[in-house]
Amino acid sequence: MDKKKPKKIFVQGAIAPEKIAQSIANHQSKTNIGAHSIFLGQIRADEVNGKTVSAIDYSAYEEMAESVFHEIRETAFSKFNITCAHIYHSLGKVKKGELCLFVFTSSAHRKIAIEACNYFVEEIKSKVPIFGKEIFEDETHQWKTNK
Amino acid sequence: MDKKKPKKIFVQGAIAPEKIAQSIANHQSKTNIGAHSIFLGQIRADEVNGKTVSAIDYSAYEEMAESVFHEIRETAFSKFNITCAHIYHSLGKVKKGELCLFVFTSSAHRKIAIEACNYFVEEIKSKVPIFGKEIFEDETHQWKTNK
Amino acid sequence: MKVNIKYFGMIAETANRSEEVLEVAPGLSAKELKDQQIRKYQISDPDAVQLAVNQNLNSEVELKEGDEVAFLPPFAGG
Amino acid sequence: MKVNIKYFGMIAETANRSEEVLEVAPGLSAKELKDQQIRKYQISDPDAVQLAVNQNLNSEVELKEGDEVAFLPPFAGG
Repeated sequence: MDKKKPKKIFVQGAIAPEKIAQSIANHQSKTNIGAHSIFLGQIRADEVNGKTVSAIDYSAYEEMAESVFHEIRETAFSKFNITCAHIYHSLGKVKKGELCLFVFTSSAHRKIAIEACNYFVEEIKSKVPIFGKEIFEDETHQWKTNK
Repeated sequence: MDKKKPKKIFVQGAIAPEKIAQSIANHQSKTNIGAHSIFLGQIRADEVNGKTVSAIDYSAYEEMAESVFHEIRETAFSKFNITCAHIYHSLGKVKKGELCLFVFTSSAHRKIAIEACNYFVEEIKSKVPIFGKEIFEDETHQWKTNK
Repeated sequence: MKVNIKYFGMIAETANRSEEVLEVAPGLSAKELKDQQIRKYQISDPDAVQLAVNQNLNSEVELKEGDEVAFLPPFAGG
Repeated sequence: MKVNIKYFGMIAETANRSEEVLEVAPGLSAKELKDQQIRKYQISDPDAVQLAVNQNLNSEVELKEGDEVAFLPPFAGG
């Protein structure tokens, strides 16, 4: 079962658009699926006091993150009638315009896929110990905090 | 402006996963974007009275559909602070497991992108004159109705 | 006067045509045209049929020469 | 007794280390360890620092030999 398999959440560096296409294509044999919901986080070139963010360098308390993520996944599968869920988050440097988070949920029906996707995004942002160093173009940095 | 450009919604046949990857990649230069929300509709091999759906053959009142879609788009841009929105729907035959709808919204912040994506999906399902013939494996058919 | 009629999906299938040009009495309402064609082609579930006159969903209007009237079955996009 | 401490993000930067093994008094609480290390490394905004003991967010426990205590700054995933 897709549900039971332990899953790795972290990938080194940015998430490539081709990886997303590949994930989507992998679901074409699952003909009980009627809807996919995808969320992608992209690095913004935010301006802070006249300096512009050029990248975020992500780090994590990896062992805890994997275990918290596993709990989120178990809860999601018990709350929502989804057929599958795939989540990837970057570690290391991700440049502006690149993708750092990929959440992908599928279900027979659209509302379930969409709700489950939102659930994952909110839970990941609030509960998974991931840390982000916003690197400015002048190589100075500040630490990012989720609102 | 992306907003003002008249956009074609219809594509012949299934939507390829590579098209989705290409759309995502096209946004990597837009560094004011922080979040993308994507919805994909996929053809389910539903069973109806012992027969299995093998494809849906989509048709539309195209001129009206394009104009209704344009209104939905205008309303979405006035309601939600999105940077861009791309929507594609199939015409003609789309086989089970293939994609027939691709909605893609982007914003600086996740909640806006997600809400706008949901808005498009619901509006397209309820207001755009698109018709679907569910073709069974034995070549008989029935007409699909959105619930 | 002439009106251009379009049929879609299940209705086109039942009527066995996707378009026709009809000669109708001046002052005919869209609603009356709908009733007339539904009887003529024995279209089932008339309450589920929506009419678009010149691409606007509206059965309450009086038809004019050259109007485009579309008979629309339930939508099924997505 | 020995406890294994891990520092992350902004805290690791301020403390200038990502791990250390500390010899602490038996019966020390996680909360006391947090206060002690925050003073020692002059970590700013202590209210924003969460402690995970053996990967569970909890500052209320009494520490045991070999516990892994992580000092976590605000989360920033996504």
